[in-house]
Amino acid sequence: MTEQEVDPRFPDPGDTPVGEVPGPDAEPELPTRPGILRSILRRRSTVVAAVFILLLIVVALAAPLLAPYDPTEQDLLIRLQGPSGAHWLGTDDYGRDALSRLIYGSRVSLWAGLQATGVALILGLPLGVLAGFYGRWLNVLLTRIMDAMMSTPSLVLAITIVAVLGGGITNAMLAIGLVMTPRFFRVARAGTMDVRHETYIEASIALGCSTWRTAVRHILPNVLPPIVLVISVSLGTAVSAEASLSFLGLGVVEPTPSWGSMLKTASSNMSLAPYLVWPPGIMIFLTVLAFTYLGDGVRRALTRSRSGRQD
Amino acid sequence: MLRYAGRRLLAAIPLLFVVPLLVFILIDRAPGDQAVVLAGENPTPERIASIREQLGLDDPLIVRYFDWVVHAIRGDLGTSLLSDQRVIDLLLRRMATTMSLVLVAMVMAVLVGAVLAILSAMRPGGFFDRFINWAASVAIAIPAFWFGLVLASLFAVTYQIFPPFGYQPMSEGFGTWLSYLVLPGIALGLLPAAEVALQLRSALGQVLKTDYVLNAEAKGLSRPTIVMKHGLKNAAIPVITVLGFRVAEVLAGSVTIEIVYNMPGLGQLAVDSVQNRDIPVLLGFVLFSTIVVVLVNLLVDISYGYFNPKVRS
Amino acid sequence: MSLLEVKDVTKSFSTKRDFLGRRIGWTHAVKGVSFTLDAGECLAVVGESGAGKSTVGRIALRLIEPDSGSITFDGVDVRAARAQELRALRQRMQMIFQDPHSSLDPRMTIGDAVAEPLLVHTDRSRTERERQSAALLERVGLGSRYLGRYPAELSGGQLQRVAIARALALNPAMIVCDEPVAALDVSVRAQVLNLLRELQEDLGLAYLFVCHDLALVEVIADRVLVMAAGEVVEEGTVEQIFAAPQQEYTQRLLSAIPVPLPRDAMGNRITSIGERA
Amino acid sequence: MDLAKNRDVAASDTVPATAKDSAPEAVSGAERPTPLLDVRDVSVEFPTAGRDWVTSVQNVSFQLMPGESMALVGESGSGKTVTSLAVMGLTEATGGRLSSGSVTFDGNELTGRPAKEWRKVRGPGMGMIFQQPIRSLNPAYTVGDQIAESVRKHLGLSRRQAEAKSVEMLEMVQIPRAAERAKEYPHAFSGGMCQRVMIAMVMACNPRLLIADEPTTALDVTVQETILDLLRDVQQQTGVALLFISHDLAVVAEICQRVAVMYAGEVIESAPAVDLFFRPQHPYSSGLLASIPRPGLSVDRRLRTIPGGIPAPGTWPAGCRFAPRCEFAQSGRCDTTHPPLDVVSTGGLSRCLRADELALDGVVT
Repeated sequence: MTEQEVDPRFPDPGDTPVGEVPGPDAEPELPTRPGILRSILRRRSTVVAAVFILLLIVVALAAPLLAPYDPTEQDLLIRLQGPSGAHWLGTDDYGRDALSRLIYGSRVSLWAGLQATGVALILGLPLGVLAGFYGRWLNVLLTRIMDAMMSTPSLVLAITIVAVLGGGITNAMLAIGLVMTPRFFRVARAGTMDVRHETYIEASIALGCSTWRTAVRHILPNVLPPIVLVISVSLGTAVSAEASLSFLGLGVVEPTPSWGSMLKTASSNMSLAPYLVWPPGIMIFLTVLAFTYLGDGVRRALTRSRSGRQD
Repeated sequence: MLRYAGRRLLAAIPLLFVVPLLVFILIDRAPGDQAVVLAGENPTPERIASIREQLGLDDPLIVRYFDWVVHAIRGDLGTSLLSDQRVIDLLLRRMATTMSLVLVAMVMAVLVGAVLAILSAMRPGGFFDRFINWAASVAIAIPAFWFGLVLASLFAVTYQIFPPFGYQPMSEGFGTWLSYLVLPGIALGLLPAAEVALQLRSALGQVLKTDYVLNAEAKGLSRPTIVMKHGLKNAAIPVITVLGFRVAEVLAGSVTIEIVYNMPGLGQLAVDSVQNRDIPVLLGFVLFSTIVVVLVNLLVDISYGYFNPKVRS
Repeated sequence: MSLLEVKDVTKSFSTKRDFLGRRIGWTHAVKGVSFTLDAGECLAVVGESGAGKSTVGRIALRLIEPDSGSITFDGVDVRAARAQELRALRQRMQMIFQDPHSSLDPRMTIGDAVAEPLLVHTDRSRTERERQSAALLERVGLGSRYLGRYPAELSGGQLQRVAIARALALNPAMIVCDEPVAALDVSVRAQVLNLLRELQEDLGLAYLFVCHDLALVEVIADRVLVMAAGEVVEEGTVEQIFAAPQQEYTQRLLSAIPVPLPRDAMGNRITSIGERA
Repeated sequence: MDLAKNRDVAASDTVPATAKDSAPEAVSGAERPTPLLDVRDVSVEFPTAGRDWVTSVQNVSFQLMPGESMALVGESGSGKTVTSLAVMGLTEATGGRLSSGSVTFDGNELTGRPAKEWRKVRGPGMGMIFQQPIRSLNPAYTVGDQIAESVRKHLGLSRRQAEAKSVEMLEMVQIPRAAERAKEYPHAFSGGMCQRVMIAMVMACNPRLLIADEPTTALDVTVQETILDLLRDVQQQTGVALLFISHDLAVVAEICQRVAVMYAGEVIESAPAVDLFFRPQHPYSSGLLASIPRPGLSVDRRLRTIPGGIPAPGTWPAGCRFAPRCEFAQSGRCDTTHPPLDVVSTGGLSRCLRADELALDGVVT
């Protein structure tokens, strides 16, 4: 107590802080900081999305155990047969089992998403924080470069790279990752610049924190929630992009199954086997959607629990 | 204002040179002898030599690049390795198809997206607002080319409302032209439309919380006036920025849509050129894409001047 | 010798950039400002917005790099100090900011925030740091039960006390106070001002007190530096400035302070209740 | 009309304060002019992070006569701004809801009326200026446009007439080169100039009530002085009534005849300015007066303080809301009984149980 005159008639002035009348919510205990996981699991849409992604990963890993047929095994006697008890999703123009190809296709999609997003994250996040924190000419230079990269049609770049380096999914995904880098850069830079002007960053410099500590301890936690969202959206974009490339015949090499190449088959047999169009498309759609919802849920949870606010 | 536009144009021009340069570097770094790779299976030595000569593969990278630039500025983009036609002719012949498709898709995206966002913002948190928010975030997850396939199979194959495939130029009549573009346009425009709706709604949400909107309320202006006059002009800025970047993606998306609908556009040309390693055509396509992107971004920059008076001064 | 000696510092900023991002159109924020601050003394820097007073406070700590001029703190040339030396210097010169809600990291507990200077500058153990931050919080009139709280749970006045506790952690010789009470409510403002005053007397602190409100200055400052448009207009002791301001600008600032005396129908001030009849 | 309740609201300066509580019936409806603004028992709630609503203004009543100037004074969280927005019918627009009470303007009760009718009153009936003048102007339109917009809508002027009117209004608020400046955008104006533009914009529709929410708080002292002078001039020229919202009693003294002090969502004292400044009837008012720093008057260079802090909405104490901070509070009385806003010996209104027992310090002269 410094200058407060405590009226002895009042009960419990003992620890009454100067500057605040204790309200009903001013309990002396530490506020229970909701665990990140608990916080994430509070939203039903997030849980559903997470379960879907988990299942998808399990399916991808256990594809050989789950698939009823060899996805590349041709049987021209049963070409383009509709769904049946033996082939739940029917067969394609080489008589291959669509369900098995769908199951194996999840491997390509997830791996492609991971590669492209990984590249974009590893390049974009640090560069973004650097540009936002350091500012000046570095910021101008990096921003210019990233804007130019962002103006490059991603598929055009991927196509070019495939043209030059040959087919196969890895090169194409590196290209997609490169094109997605500016997204991470921009969000990281904007987040950094937002807090860069907050007084508490200046305060941390004023009390002698090293640049490294300021960046990692005070800036990065503020940049992460939006980055999580960008990661999830980018995973979706990459899955879509892989499908587009394989659809054009520029992605996976036949006969490797991928959702995109399955759609290619479907498109050339549209009048004979319209049922082939649905499963791969729906899988791409659900995967992209699940990534988005999961990312949004995690971002919300991070924003909530880290700031110590109840909301 | 003009000076401002000129400055922006000046700043954008380097992109036109840098992107092709990147392609040149990529080609240079590619494994194997380009000429052998490009000549395809069982090449004759003459064919290899002629490709080598045509691409100038014996010259150093920088010489080849400058050679290409000098020719490109004169409008000469070389000849296709596949068909021996001039690349510029190939591009020009197919440009109208692609541009029509992109135009229809973008116009639809902006109109539909903006209308939905404005209607949502009239009653924040209302049923329509929440529904549009949900629908748009779901729509974003739909892959465009698959959506195109589904639309084609439903409305062109099963119920033959629209012509299934191909393209007719505007000289065949506006209705005909449009009828070929409706389905691919919707397929290509769905994603940007959803994005415009979400972005503009969120930007409007921010703007409608500002003091000057409260002031507009205090002046007794009507809700539509507030949203349309005081909200829209300020909310448009972030949306237009995104739209500028989005054009590049729509252009890229047009490649798959053209394949789905079998439209004789640049996308098909590009895919053919890749499958046949027709480098001059590919370079032409890349240059064309870049020019479009640069022009669109220039438009975006100029429009800032209209929406944000601070930029002008 | 003075604790802090600022000599002829100048700093210009630019607001415009050309299309390559180069800065154009320079404006002077601070022009040829000199002053000294003795140990245990409070020097108020007053002026209106745009006077450059906040810039002066930050230049003193080299949070802003001046274009020219010299800064000496306790005999050490601050401008010549390298990053490592500067961090060491900053143990002895601290800062309190205007907006208490944004001067603390929202993701850090109050305890961690107060202990951060100890963590950065000393090798004390975790328990030792915790004990010390609890003591510091007590010192500024907050209980140790606030240790685990987050800034969002505290009021502006409480947060400003936390900021003061953090500034005190390393026993500084000088604290730059940048409008420390401007964002606080009237009834809380006086508490914080009195706390600052009391700490100064007990700990022999020197304050560089940046403030737009001349009325407050009389309560806290020993000397006053009046600034306008980046330059020092007048300097003097509190008594001189308030009793006999020399410059017209200072006089205007003083006369613009609203007086809490109501006016009658003619617009004349009423000075006692009797006058009303 | 319940005249006993009517007393709640200290009458304007013209009515001798002492005459009121003796015989309220003597002031008959015919002699007494209808108030321009009659705010009765207004309570406003805002949603919290959960689904609950928390009350931030409770049972606030006051009246304003035509041409009168009155201040609502309070610190953050006192509910003064929320009250002023409720008067403007902007509670919903700011996310809250009116949970009780009524607002009657010029004899017409507006509470519960459709938004359309409110919009007809806002502008020609009452206008408002805000704390952040720069942020209150739309950056995308010229200031002339923004003034013209109001008059075209409410006065039905043509585009050309509206333009002329906006220049005329800018001249009235003493902006030099008004015709040129009307064509400029808000970013070219300083804070003080923006506030002048705001005043011009509001006065362009000839409102009968001007609500000024902390109009000078964001401005420098020297600019504050000029804006206060301008407001006084405008009031003299047009006879507009002024509801002045402020945290600063010193500023209020410059411009208001009557003062209502708010604390924790309610009016705790209401009196003519002279009474409030020289013989406050609530310990909080007295404490606020004492914490105003004044050159040459601070004793031993210490400011008097009010201990403790302002309770946030939702955490208001049960008895007198000021009791935990009050040096005169009596336990068993002040902390259990929520005091009503009652007439006290000076004729003003106070929400202190001990008002008539205490001799509180007024402003030091």
